[in-house]
Amino acid sequence: MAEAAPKLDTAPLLAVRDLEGWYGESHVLHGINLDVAQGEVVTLLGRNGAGKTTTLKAIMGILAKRKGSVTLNGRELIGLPSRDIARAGIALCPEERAIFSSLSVEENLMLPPRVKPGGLSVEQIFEMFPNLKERLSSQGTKLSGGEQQMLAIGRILRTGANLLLLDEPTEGLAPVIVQQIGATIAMLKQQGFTIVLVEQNFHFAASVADRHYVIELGKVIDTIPNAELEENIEKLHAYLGV
Amino acid sequence: MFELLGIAPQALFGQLLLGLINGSFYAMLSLGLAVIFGLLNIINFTHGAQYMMGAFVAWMLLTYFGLSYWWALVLVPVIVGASGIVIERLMISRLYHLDHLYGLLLTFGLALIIQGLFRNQYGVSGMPYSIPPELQGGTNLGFMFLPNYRAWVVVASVVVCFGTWFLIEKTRLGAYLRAATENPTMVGAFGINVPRLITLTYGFGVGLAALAGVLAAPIYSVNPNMGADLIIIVFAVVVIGGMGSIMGAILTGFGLGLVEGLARVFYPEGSAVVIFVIMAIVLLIKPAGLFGRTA
Amino acid sequence: MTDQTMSGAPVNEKTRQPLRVPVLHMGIFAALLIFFLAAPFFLYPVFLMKVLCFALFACAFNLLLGYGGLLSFGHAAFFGGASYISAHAAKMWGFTPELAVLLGTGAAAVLGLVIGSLAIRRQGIYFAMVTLAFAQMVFFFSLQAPFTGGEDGIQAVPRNLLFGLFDIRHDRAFYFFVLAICFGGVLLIYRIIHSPFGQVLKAIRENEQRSISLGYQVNRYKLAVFVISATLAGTAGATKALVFQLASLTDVHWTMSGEVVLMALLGGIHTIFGPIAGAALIVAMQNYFAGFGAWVTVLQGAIFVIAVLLFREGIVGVIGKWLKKPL
Amino acid sequence: IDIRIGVLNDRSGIYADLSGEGSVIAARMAIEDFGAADKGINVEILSADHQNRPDVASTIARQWYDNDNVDVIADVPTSSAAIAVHEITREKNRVFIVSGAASSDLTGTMCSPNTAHWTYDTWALANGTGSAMVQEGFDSWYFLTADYAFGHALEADTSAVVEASGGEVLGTVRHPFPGQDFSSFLLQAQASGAKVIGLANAGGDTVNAIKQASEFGITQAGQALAGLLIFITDVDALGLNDAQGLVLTEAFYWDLNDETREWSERFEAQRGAKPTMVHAGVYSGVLHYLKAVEHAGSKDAELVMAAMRELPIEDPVMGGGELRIDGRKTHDMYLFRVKSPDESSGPWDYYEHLATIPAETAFRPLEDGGCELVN
Amino acid sequence: MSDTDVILSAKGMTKQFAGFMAVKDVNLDVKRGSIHAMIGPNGAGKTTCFNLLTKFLQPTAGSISFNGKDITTMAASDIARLGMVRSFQISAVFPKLTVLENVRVALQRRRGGNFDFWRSQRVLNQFDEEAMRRVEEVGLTDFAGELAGELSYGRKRALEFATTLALEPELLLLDEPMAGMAQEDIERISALIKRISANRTILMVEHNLSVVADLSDKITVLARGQVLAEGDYETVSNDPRVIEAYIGVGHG
Ligand SMILES: Nc1ncnc2c1ncn2[C@@H]1O[C@H](COP(=O)(O)OP(=O)(O)OP(=O)(O)O)[C@@H](O)[C@H]1O
Ligand SMILES: Nc1ncnc2c1ncn2[C@@H]1O[C@H](COP(=O)(O)OP(=O)(O)OP(=O)(O)O)[C@@H](O)[C@H]1O
Ligand SMILES: [Mg+2]
Ligand SMILES: [Mg+2]
Repeated sequence: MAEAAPKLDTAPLLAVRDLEGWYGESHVLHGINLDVAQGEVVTLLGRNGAGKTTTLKAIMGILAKRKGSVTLNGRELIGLPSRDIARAGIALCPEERAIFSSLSVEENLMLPPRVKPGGLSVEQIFEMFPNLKERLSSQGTKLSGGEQQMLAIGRILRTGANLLLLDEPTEGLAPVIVQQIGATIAMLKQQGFTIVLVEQNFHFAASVADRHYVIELGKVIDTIPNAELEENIEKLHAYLGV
Repeated sequence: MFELLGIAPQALFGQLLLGLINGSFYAMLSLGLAVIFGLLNIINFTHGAQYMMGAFVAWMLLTYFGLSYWWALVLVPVIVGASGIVIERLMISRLYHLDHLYGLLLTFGLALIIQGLFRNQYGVSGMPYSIPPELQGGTNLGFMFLPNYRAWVVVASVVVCFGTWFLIEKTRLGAYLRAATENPTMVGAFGINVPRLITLTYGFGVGLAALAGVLAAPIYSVNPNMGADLIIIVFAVVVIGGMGSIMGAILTGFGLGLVEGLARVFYPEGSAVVIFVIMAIVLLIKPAGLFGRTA
Repeated sequence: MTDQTMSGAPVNEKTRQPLRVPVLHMGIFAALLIFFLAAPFFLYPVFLMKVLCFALFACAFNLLLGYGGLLSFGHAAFFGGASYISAHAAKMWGFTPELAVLLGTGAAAVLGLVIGSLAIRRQGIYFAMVTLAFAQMVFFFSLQAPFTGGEDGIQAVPRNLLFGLFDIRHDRAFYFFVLAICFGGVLLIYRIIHSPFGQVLKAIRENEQRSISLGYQVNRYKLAVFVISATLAGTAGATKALVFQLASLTDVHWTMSGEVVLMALLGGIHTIFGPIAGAALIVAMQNYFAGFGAWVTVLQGAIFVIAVLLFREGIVGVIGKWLKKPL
Repeated sequence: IDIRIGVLNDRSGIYADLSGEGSVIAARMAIEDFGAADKGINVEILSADHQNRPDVASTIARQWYDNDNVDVIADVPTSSAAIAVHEITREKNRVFIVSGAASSDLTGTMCSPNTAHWTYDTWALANGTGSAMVQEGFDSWYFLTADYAFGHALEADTSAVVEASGGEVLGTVRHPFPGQDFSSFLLQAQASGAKVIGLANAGGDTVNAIKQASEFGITQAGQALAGLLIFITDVDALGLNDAQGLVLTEAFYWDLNDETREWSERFEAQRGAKPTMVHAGVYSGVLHYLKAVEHAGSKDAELVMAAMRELPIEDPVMGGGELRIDGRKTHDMYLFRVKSPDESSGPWDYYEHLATIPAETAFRPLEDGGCELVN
Repeated sequence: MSDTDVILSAKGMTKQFAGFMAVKDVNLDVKRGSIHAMIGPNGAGKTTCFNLLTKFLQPTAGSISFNGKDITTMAASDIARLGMVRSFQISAVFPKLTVLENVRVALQRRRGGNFDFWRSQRVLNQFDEEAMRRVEEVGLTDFAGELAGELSYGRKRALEFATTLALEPELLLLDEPMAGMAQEDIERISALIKRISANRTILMVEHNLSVVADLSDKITVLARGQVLAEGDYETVSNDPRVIEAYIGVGHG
């Protein structure tokens, strides 16, 4: 199974080894292995229920039962509560966005505490997402879906976390907004953020990622560098059942 | 002399003022209840018992340790709040993943236990607790004699209520709390210690009840049943205000105190039901309560 | 209990299996009936009658909670309200027992209709609070209304001739009258749960929005079950008033609403027989621990806490789990 | 003869202090003082808590009579509970000695040949406080009445006495029961300008009302407060600071004479507190009951009740008196004023004796009660 | 267009939430027998429109008619009785009822009142046969006795269709039936929708443009609560306003 983890030139920022995870009694992750280098964008692809979201949750420490190893810069994170993992510099933008309806847009944006130096300033965030600036005082969940997604991404950029876990940031969004988010991811990569992206929409994934992990039944079954995507497209279609 | 429905306006002012004073207690108790409900989604049936504990602990501090009212004002919310924290850690925290009704049932059981224990220990005749010397006496306002202590109760309650409102609605800490209510997992994933936050919130709500108990001790009979009947009225206040709405609880608390005050003058027999009648009307017209958000 | 002839219908293995459960239930009902028929000859009949009345009350309450998904914290209003009406009718108007019970039951139905039509507009905790508030209004009314005797209640309620013919003043004779009412009531509740109406209720409890989208007028069903529950709670209260020859404020006080919740919870709210067991236990406890004074409340509170924390399925629920059969 | 006495009262609620375990002690003292063992009468005491609930009281009473062969039930505070026991006692033909309950209906419209109402009743309290205060010049009254049957009865009884004694009733305000805050009602009472504010309520309501009257300076401003149903335990709970000046009627006070002091000391040694009039009544009632059993040589309810009426009543605690045909037991009643903290010499030194109401006039005249046993 | 052609029609439909216009003066005509799609950017008011049409929300202004009958002020449950049934975005089954019972709940509605609490539920056995047929239709025969809550997502979806179809609705409203589905499921459900559309009308909200292109006869594009464009896929997808507001320049 270790063969699924590719050799990287430098020591990986995030290394996941034999990660297993459960929901109550049901065993969902069966040994995930990932390596992500500083400044990379990798995606996790896979069918519904393959365990992509669960992988991100397990890394973030919000899956109640998990085992294996997750290291960030060599520091073991498994066993820590999620608040300590957050403080180590990882941030999750969840599938359902989790915008708080009892908080204003501004409060939502300012909610996550700074965990490290080096986060973006509020000004920089507004530059990236001008829509947010106009709607600062309105209720968080009154924003449109796309704006909520921007808010969800924006608020974790402030914290200084440099490893971002983005779970289907394009789901349910209008195509026009999907393009906007693609541009944002490219910009973040430029600024030195490391990103793990879960996607259904693999056209989109291809346009932003360096590398793709394919997950099936809770295991990584293949790794495809973006550069070699063309050659592997048939294989990928088979994996995804397209 | 100008009379309104047979009542001199001066007397009416007096009665309104008294209503406001009672409203202070409603406001403070329903505030604590609303804080706990709003942030933990638990209907805290133990609230009345905790109010009673507040008064009793004040009495104990005085009787066993000779600590005065002013000490009680500071210490009691902390002590009773701490007992609330223990309850939250040991029991309530196990119920968050269940239907909220279980929280209601658990706290109902706890209220029975606490009240029963105090009854066994101290009987029900009540304990004497005097107004602190600094606040004895009163001021003649022309239309009524206002005991200094009652004036103090209103001031203290207004300060506490609006302080709490500010804390929850306007500060960063409050934002954490509100966010944690909606989605504790996510807030934890931002690096915040949510269980501690929730525990402290419960402690805080209980502390508010205890503080109301201390304020009540010098003017109401300090006995194990003092909270049992009040709690139902306070529930009604919270329902009218809109459950979970902090401002709703405060304003409705004071407002209903006033309404009840009027009822005591014009229709004293009905003054106990007037709150429930208002509740029925409000629910007919605005099912979510006066200040509640519709789900 | 055999499968009705459904000519040619493809009956799946799995759909046939639950048919055995009714047989089990009928067996339990029969056993209960035999027990209660024999019991007055070796147990104190007044105690047994109290158990029966509360068993019906708890079952009626649980019809709403366990099968309608609605926690009422104001069921004392129906129980107590009906007990006042039937006591008054028997004492002041000389109603025969069956008419007095009927009148109390009817009054509870009307009260249930009034309170229910307001309360069902809200759900969950809100519903509980609203029913509590209305029950509180009924309490204050009972305290002040001239015919209820305030604190004293209506005392020395006579047990008139049954149907104007039979003398049932003696406890043991009266017992069989009470047994008939309460047992009949519980059987009716059982039938309601397993009726087409019960099936719709179950669907509503499971997914209200979906039921609406299928065209069910959800609020009417909720109101109907509320009224039925209130009505049968009223039957229990009206009967109890004749048993103890007394209607008092205790029966309308909110602690009575709490007590019936405790009975259902302790026995198991998703069971048929749980409330009966819960009622029997609580009544026995109150009777035999009466000497412990305030410790009775402490004990009740402790049972509440333990039931919520450790066995939410209740006694019968736990047994049912062992047997892998719904009880 | 084997006798079983059931002491049924409030062990945990509002009347636990004034009856409760103390009544059991008082009953036991009566048995010892009577010397039952020496006289071949074997007496056993049962006790239970009725939680001030008529339904509980009736359940226990039935069970005692049906299953436990109890011959006499004693005490039973709370009128509703007492009425329940009263009815069942009549039905089962046993004996009921009421000490704790107040309702004068027990010997009026509801009277029964099986019940002896021993210590006090609403009429006696109203009469004692009402007439004595009017005689002292407190002739205009305003009532604070608990809004339920009991409060109304107390108010009606007292108004009648006040008016009969030449005073006048200026008004009344009915407060919800139970109440918490009475200040609004007190202000209405104050505004009426009446000389006396009569508290036609009981228990926690009375205590709260008195506490708040003191807070609003009502007594300092010259109005008097009259408690129509208040016991020494309530005064103890309030503290003299708040209770001072209150006028009330009782059937017993520990510090009346040497005999009461001696008895009370014995009681206090077991109970840890001075006895109330309810305790005294239980003692006196049980003692007299045992004398009657001895006299009749039987525990048959009819014979014993007859003997109780026939024998003169005399004991060190409540003095002399008689048991009337309607079930009313008569004795002297006393009017007291609560001392100020300065006047009191220590714990339980609470009352200043104002007047004694002789047994003949202390209770409702036989013919006024509407009891059908009186012909 | 004649009335018989239009099964559902909304005129000037408007919904205002506390000062915010979610749906503004929308006119909509759904042709009988067609598959009509509603698309639009997030927050355009699509779900709100659905809620208005099925009376889960009350419009602030405007009128709605179904089969020529004004239903503007009717209750949600009555709408379903008229033959206009909606599905929900998240699995809307009765989790603690078996698959067969789920379908039976829909069939049972034909009995009328169903308030007969004194009757045994065995009277419902009359529906078993038909329910079984419905279950078979969506390929769930093997699961008929299973609790619905224990089914996988795709099968829950299928069950929901079976339940909905049991009511034999004339008009079916589907809210994002493909949301969160993987490619293979999308194809299966598309086929199912196509099959059931044979003799009824379907109105659906969907973000997946290829599904929309594949299935729909007509498309209404909503933006900011208003109708932006209307027509077949060809027309709509080439409309520059739609491209700007919804599709984006980089698409396909
Ligand atoms: N809360 C839960 N409880 C139990 N099982 C769950 C839960 N959440 C997910 N699962 C199961 O875990 C498996 C993996 O789910 P996960 O959400 O990680 O899939 P995914 O790859 O993110 O799929 P999707 O593309 O649908 O988001 C699935 O089989 C799913 O049914
Ligand atoms: N109950 C409500 N109160 C206030 N505003 C609401 C309410 N429901 C919806 N809205 C607002 O109405 C607008 C339209 O919402 P709607 O859910 O109809 O959008 P949609 O077109 O379905 O979007 P999406 O494609 O993201 O699901 C949004 O801006 C939303 O915030
Ligand atoms: Mg996922
Ligand atoms: Mg939508």
